[in-house]
Amino acid sequence: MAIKDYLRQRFFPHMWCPGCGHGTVLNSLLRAVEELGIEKNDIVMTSGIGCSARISGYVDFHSLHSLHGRALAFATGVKLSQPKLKLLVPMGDGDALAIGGNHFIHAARRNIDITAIVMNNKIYGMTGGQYSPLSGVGKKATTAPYLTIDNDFDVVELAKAAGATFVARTTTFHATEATDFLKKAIMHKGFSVVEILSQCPTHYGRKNKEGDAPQMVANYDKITARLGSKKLEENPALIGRGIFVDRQAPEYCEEYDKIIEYAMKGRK
Amino acid sequence: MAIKDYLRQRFFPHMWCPGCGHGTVLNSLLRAVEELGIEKNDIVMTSGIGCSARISGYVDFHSLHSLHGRALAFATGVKLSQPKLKLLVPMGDGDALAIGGNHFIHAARRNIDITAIVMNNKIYGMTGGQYSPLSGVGKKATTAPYLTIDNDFDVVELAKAAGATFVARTTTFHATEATDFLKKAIMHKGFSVVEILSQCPTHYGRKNKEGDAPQMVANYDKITARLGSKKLEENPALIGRGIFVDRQAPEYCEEYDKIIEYAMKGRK
Amino acid sequence: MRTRIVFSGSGGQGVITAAILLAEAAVMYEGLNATQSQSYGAAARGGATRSDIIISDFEIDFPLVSQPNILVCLTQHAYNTYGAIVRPGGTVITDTRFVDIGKKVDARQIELPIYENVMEQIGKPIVFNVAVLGALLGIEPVLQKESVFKVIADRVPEDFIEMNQKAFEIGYKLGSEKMAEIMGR
Amino acid sequence: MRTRIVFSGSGGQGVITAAILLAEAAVMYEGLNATQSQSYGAAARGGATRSDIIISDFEIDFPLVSQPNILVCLTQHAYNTYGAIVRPGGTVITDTRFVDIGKKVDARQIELPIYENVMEQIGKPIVFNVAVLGALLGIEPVLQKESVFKVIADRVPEDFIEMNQKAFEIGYKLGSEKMAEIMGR
Amino acid sequence: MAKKKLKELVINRDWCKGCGICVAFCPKKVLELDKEDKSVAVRPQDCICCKLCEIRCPDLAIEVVIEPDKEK
Amino acid sequence: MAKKKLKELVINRDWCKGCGICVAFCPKKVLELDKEDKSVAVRPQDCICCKLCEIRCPDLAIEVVIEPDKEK
Amino acid sequence: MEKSIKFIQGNEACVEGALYAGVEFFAGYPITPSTEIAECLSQRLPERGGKFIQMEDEIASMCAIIGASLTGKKVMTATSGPGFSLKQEAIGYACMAEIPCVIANVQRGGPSTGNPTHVSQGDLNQARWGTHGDHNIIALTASNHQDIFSITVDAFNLAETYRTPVILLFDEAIGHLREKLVLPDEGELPIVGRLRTSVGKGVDYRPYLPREDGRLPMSDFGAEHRYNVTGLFHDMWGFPSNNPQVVSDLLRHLMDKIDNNVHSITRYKEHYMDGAEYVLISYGSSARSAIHMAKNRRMKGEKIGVLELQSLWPFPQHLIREKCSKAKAVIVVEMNSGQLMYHVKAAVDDPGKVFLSNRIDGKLITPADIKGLLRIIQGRGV
Amino acid sequence: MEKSIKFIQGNEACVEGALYAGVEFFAGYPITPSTEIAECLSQRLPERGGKFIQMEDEIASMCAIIGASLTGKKVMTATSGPGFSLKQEAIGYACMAEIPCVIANVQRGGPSTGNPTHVSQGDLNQARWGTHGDHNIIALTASNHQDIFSITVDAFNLAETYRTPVILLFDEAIGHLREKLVLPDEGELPIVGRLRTSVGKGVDYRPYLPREDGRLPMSDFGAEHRYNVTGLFHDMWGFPSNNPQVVSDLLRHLMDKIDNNVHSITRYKEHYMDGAEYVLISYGSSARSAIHMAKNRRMKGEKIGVLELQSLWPFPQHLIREKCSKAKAVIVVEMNSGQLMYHVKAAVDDPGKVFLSNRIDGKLITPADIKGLLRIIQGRGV
Ligand SMILES: Cc1ncc(C[n+]2csc(CCOP(=O)(O)OP(=O)(O)O)c2C)c(N)n1
Ligand SMILES: Cc1ncc(C[n+]2csc(CCOP(=O)(O)OP(=O)(O)O)c2C)c(N)n1
Ligand code: SF4
Ligand code: SF4
Ligand code: SF4
Ligand code: SF4
Ligand code: SF4
Ligand code: SF4
Ligand SMILES: [Mg+2]
Ligand SMILES: [Mg+2]
Repeated sequence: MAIKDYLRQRFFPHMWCPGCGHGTVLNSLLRAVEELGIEKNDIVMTSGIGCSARISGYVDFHSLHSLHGRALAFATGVKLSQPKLKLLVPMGDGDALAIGGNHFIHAARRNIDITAIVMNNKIYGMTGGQYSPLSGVGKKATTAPYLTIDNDFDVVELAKAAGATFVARTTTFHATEATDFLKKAIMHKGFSVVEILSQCPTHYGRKNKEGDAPQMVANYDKITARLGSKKLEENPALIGRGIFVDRQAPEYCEEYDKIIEYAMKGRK
Repeated sequence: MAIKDYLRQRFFPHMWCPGCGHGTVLNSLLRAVEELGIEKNDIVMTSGIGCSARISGYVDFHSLHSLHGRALAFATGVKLSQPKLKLLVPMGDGDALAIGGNHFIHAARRNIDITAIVMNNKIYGMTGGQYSPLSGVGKKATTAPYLTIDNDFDVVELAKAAGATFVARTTTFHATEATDFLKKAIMHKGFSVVEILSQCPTHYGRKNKEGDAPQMVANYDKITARLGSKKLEENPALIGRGIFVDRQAPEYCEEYDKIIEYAMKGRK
Repeated sequence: MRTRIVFSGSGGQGVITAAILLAEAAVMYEGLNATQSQSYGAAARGGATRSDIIISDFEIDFPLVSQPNILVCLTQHAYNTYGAIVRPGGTVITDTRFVDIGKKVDARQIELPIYENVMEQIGKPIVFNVAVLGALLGIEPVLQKESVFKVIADRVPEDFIEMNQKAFEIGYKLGSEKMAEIMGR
Repeated sequence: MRTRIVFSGSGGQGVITAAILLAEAAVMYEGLNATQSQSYGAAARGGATRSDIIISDFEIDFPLVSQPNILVCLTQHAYNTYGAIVRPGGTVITDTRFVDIGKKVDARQIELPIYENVMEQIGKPIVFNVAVLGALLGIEPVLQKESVFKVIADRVPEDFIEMNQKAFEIGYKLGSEKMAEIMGR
Repeated sequence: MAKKKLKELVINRDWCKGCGICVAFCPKKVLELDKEDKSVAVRPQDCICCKLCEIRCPDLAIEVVIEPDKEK
Repeated sequence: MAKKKLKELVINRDWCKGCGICVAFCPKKVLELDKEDKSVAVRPQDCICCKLCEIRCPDLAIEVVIEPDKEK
Repeated sequence: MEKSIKFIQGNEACVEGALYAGVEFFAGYPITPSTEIAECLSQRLPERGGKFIQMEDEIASMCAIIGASLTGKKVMTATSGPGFSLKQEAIGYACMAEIPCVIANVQRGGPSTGNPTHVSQGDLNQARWGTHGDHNIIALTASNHQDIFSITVDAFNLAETYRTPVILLFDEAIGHLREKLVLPDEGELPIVGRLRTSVGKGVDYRPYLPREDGRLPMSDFGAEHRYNVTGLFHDMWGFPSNNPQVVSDLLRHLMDKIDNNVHSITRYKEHYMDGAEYVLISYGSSARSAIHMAKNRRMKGEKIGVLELQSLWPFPQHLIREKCSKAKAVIVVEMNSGQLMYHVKAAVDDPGKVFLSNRIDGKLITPADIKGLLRIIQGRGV
Repeated sequence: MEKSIKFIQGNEACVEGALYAGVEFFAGYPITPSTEIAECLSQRLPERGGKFIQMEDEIASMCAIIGASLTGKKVMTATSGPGFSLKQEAIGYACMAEIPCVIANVQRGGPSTGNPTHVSQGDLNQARWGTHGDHNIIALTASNHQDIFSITVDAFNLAETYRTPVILLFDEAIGHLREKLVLPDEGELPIVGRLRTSVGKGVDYRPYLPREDGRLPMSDFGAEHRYNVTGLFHDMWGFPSNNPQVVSDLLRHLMDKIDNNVHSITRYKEHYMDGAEYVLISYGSSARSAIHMAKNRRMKGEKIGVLELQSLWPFPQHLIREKCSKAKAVIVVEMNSGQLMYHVKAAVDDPGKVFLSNRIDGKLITPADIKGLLRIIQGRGV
């Protein structure tokens, strides 16, 4: 199937700004789904609220555009009640880790078979450029006229500590890599997290003088390095890209099925 | 000052069950405050809701018995608006890490100068023995008649990943150690976390056949080992006790003061 | 027929379980209506416990008991708090180990050494509450004792049924003998 | 006096800023009342933008404009959408680069090559909106141009003031010349 | 692996928003923005069919169509 | 360090809930629960003033009072 | 054969009703005095292949049941005041996206943490207005276990019928009371199942286009039809729109589908209402005291009746107006500061004849409390 | 000297009012259409030594301002529908613990995510009943920037006077509208400061024992008096109690401190009300349309006036009854399904004369909309 067949083409051109990285994430994700050859009817995409969250309206899957920060909680309900479905949950950085931080760590803890995609533009895009828990120190934002003093989360570390069994990071520059990681994440049994650095030229870029979209994308190549690469070894201050965690552990829905099996036996 | 002088004695005997570890945490904490010689008026204790949370009613500090899970959010308001105060925030495991998980990681991320104490009895005591995100797999609880399948958080790992700059763990068996860690945590500039394993004989103990309070307390000695000890080296499955993180990093209120300084200069 | 009973004591004594057993027996094995409710203190733990039971042939609307026909007090605190609410002419049952009857109330006051007997003959305080239930039925035959036995069989793990029955009988004996004594006079 | 103006165009054109500058100048430097409001699309980005301005000696209650005296359209989409709402006898201002005037409306339709001139003489599209403002005042002198200059001075970073003033003058010249032309006839 | 041959660079002008990402990262400088700020293939003959433009386009506006013969 | 000498083991019977923690962990078996389930010092002479009972008591019901002379 | 009589708590009667109605999924977070509902379902659901999950908080619980409902399951959650407040945002989502689900709120004393182990009926208005924005809701209650059972079944039925969240507004006194429940046989009470679309594969399914009869057939996530669900105003396919017509049509639909059916949704019972001169209006556990008192007074020859409401929202304005039209006085009996009373006053012909017999101290209102007020109304002093 | 005239958005006028009133602490989470309040304060507060913090969500924001208020600071937060729903639990806490604080809700279309960039007045009842349990609240609004400024000052004053959360219920249209604000000079508007206890060191301070005048002096965290703050029912020292007398006394106090002062709290404006036969009741941005239309009709000789409410809660029942007593018809003009209208109907002598002129499609109601309804009422057709 062509990648366009996974789109709800009637809503194109989409609402994202010119050069918004979220479109590239959509692009990479659809390639992953296409290459895996998953049936559209087997996928539920759940999103929250934000520019990023609008992604669920553009894909021809079952789509649940939910509440800001709560996508993983909705997804947990969908998945547990119908484990045969594949759950894709793209989220903005604010969505996933500001208001949604608790659902993020709890979904990870349970190791429920959901793929969380953090579309990290380090800013609240939808509401016009306020700082997020991933902005980091010293950034300009509409609510940080004097520059931010808030430390940022390391999404990878947090996901790992919370119990995620697959954790990867890449960027919109590394679109092929993104597709690759997304494929692995989707096929992984358990809670998987893929963080994708995704430029917001309109707010983050403009305010922080990071140039236009192509410049921001190019920058992702400069500031990151593949895990295990010489580049990273030589400059550990760079942001690591790659698969940080990939381990097998009991998956929540499967464990629950065992409870049912036991309880139903108890009954008869 | 005698340790009793830090108590609101008129509410004693307290409401905790016979042998409840939360009383020992109170005991250790008051010793820490007493040994540090902090003025009662300089301390604000903020707690949420739970058996653990009742601790704030028993201490003769400024006390804010707030909402389930929200103690750190209230504390953040108190601290930021009046940084000279010492903020002690004891929380139950559910309080801190179920409903309160997001405030926990965000307070850690900001590195705001608050001392969080997780009174971890691995159960929701107040509501009668439901499992918590710290119960771990294979435990009995009123909402887990077929035993739990939920993985537990590692509080230390989570606090570390989220950005806490002081993280320690001990138990009610190790009361002197607890006092020691609490002293260090309170004196630490930045967000500090002390997890104290604290027995709930009434619910957790009874349901999981862990015996009476003395047995549960004795068990803490068996299942834990000091970081760096031979015991832990020989048996890494034991739960580590000790100070896991102790580092200096910019503290939130101090950083904010710099913003004010800058902004007020800008004004004049 | 409408019997209003209040059980009172402290958290660990199984007061509420006893109340439930009694009311459940009435409903499940005697075709009666019954309600059981309890009050909780601020402290969920250790505080005073009270359970109200109404047993009736008819529908029970308001389920609380203001003046019980039968009042059971298993701690001094419970006796002091609730002693006065018993209906004139009603019955107050106390255990000699836990309650000193101070000021008398206008009711039949029956003190029994239930706890002592349970500890002597069984040695497990856990069945004290069932013995109290036995005593109550020994004194006031509000239900058939078989009904209670059936409920015990429904609710109690197999291994413990016998012990509970025995406890019940201990109380029942104490109660009925005391009644015989009182009636005899 | 009550002037009702609608600015319309697309997100990046600075339509709203131009509207604010105008209304602010009226309030801050001419002692008039003014309101400025804007509508947002579903998509915060790139969509059609519209801003309504009312300038008046009196209090302004209802702040939206249903039939503007002056309508500025900076995209074809805006023209197609809003062209028809202009008051009969009002003025429609469009930029030749962006708008092809199709069906005529019952109003003075003024097409000006503002964008072209700005790009030629300054080369920065960012000041296009201010040039449009200049054109508007060149056509309809709803305010003194000094008032707008003052607001620009208040709002724009020092280094850019001159460029903005220049852009304004470009527009103003186009506008007033066109008016002279029209009036001359 | 046989070298791929371009059949067509399909650019959806309705979807393209002219962000310039494809232009900036095309290794062969095949693409440019026209004056309406839409991407166009100005040097299609240089295209090596790497698809970097296609996979990075945030608007899913480019498709690199490869000669079918060569693909088999 | 001079050995500490016990002056008094103050047990607040109103606060003690008879959990038995002090009893279980006293290294010298100084304490026992009486029949009202309150902790009592049955062998005060054996007390080594380690205060383990005091610091672990969940009810803050024990105070180990040490002879002041010895402390100085 | 299972015994058909049970002696259980009100919360357990609710569970029995939910199971009878076919609940398949529960997500919750413990809170007094509702916890027994969760506890009991954690045991009972897996026995029949259903799922129970304890979420990290009440917000997540509410979201999870919405997600589960979209896969075609009958779902519920249970909570009390503080948790009910937290669920409000997602309850509004369920209203907007028209997701069938049942939310039990076993009320305790509020505001805030309040009086957790004591009875209150203080969330009445919150059940209606707790979430932001215009919307509509169904809220039901009951005063005894038999009715708790059947009203719970009703709640699931109405949720499916109207594609809407339904609130079960119980209270601590009834939730914790133990009394008899006679389990109806299978088939004895009607059960409304999920109405699934009959639209076939490849045919345009419009999840938000009401049928002739007003109902909106659903399609399970995972089934043939892929559509969009959103909390934004949306068109008939579920896609966001802020077109004014679409917005007002949808909002009006959300209001009307419930208001226009107030008659079919209204549930109530009459006790001794024949020629009643004094009408007591009550609901939940306070209705028991009202009935008790009316029964007593009737035996003494006084014409007192009780109108017991089992549906609180949509508010049965016409019913109340009609039933009170001949009353000398109307006494609203409730355990709050007069929340229902306000609406009763607005419904009757003469608000001056409406009185409030209430209790706000955490104690169950007693027949004596009501009798005291009645004496005053009758001019007989205290 | 700073210029005393500004041309700004309504949200910024609110910020100016808050600064004038002495706000020292803001915690919030961005949400359209309230975000400018946060953005503006993030700039302005540090300039005067105040603090701004962007929290992880709205719940945390509400909790943080309560914490800050306890240190003696004047505090506020700002949000819109979804965030307002999330704040409800903590708003109830502030009611119960009697914490002065100001919550601005700049309303957008609901329910749920609704219509984020469009106007609505749908949170009116939620402002009153959004949190669980009986409680009371003050909610204010305004229709132009000068009034937004002064009502915001009022909000802080009332919060301090009554030790209560005060809701500012603005709407998108007024929040985003730009118009003139003339900044009052210092001292021009009265400012109510934090009332601190005069009780000295060592003397028993009872934070929850009202003074003769009904006010409850506070003591800052960090100052001499250590007391307890809780969301449980509590005694006069702030310690938990479920004693029935304590419970009912406290609840009654919470209700009465506001209801008994409805007269002092009520804020309204009359426009062309002299002998008005048709009374338009409105508030917020819809009042502008009502005024516009009344002005026009008056010029044409029709007797139409506008009663503009600036305080919505406590509901000014008597005011409305009085102002409408002589009206032929009363038209409530609002942008929701008739939330205020319901209360107006309950307040007037004849509910039959109350009509609703509303709009629920996200568009600002227009004078023409109201005129249309008026024609119908007057029997003049459409
Ligand atoms: C409960 C709630 N709070 C706040 C908002 C407003 N809001 C919408 S999106 C958003 C943040 C968007 O940032 P992010 O999640 O990083 O996504 P992005 O737009 O950057 O892709 C916020 C604060 C909301 N819709 N709901
Ligand atoms: C919003 C909200 N949800 C739920 C509750 C009910 N509740 C009170 S305490 C508690 C959990 C207690 O467990 P924990 O935090 O571990 O403390 P513990 O009692 O074990 O010390 C719960 C669920 C509540 N009070 N508020
Ligand atoms: S605002 Fe930023 S995140 Fe949102 S669509 Fe535009 S570029 Fe993307
Ligand atoms: S229930 Fe458990 S946690 Fe609560 S007081 Fe009792 S022992 Fe402690
Ligand atoms: S990357 Fe896509 S949207 Fe951007 S210029 Fe190229 S074709 Fe157009
Ligand atoms: S396929 Fe490669 S070479 Fe060809 S146009 Fe695209 S980026 Fe350039
Ligand atoms: S530890 Fe404390 S409470 Fe427990 S028995 Fe000893 S003295 Fe009593
Ligand atoms: S001080 Fe040490 S030795 Fe003495 S009683 Fe206490 S635990 Fe035993
Ligand atoms: Mg973002
Ligand atoms: Mg716990």
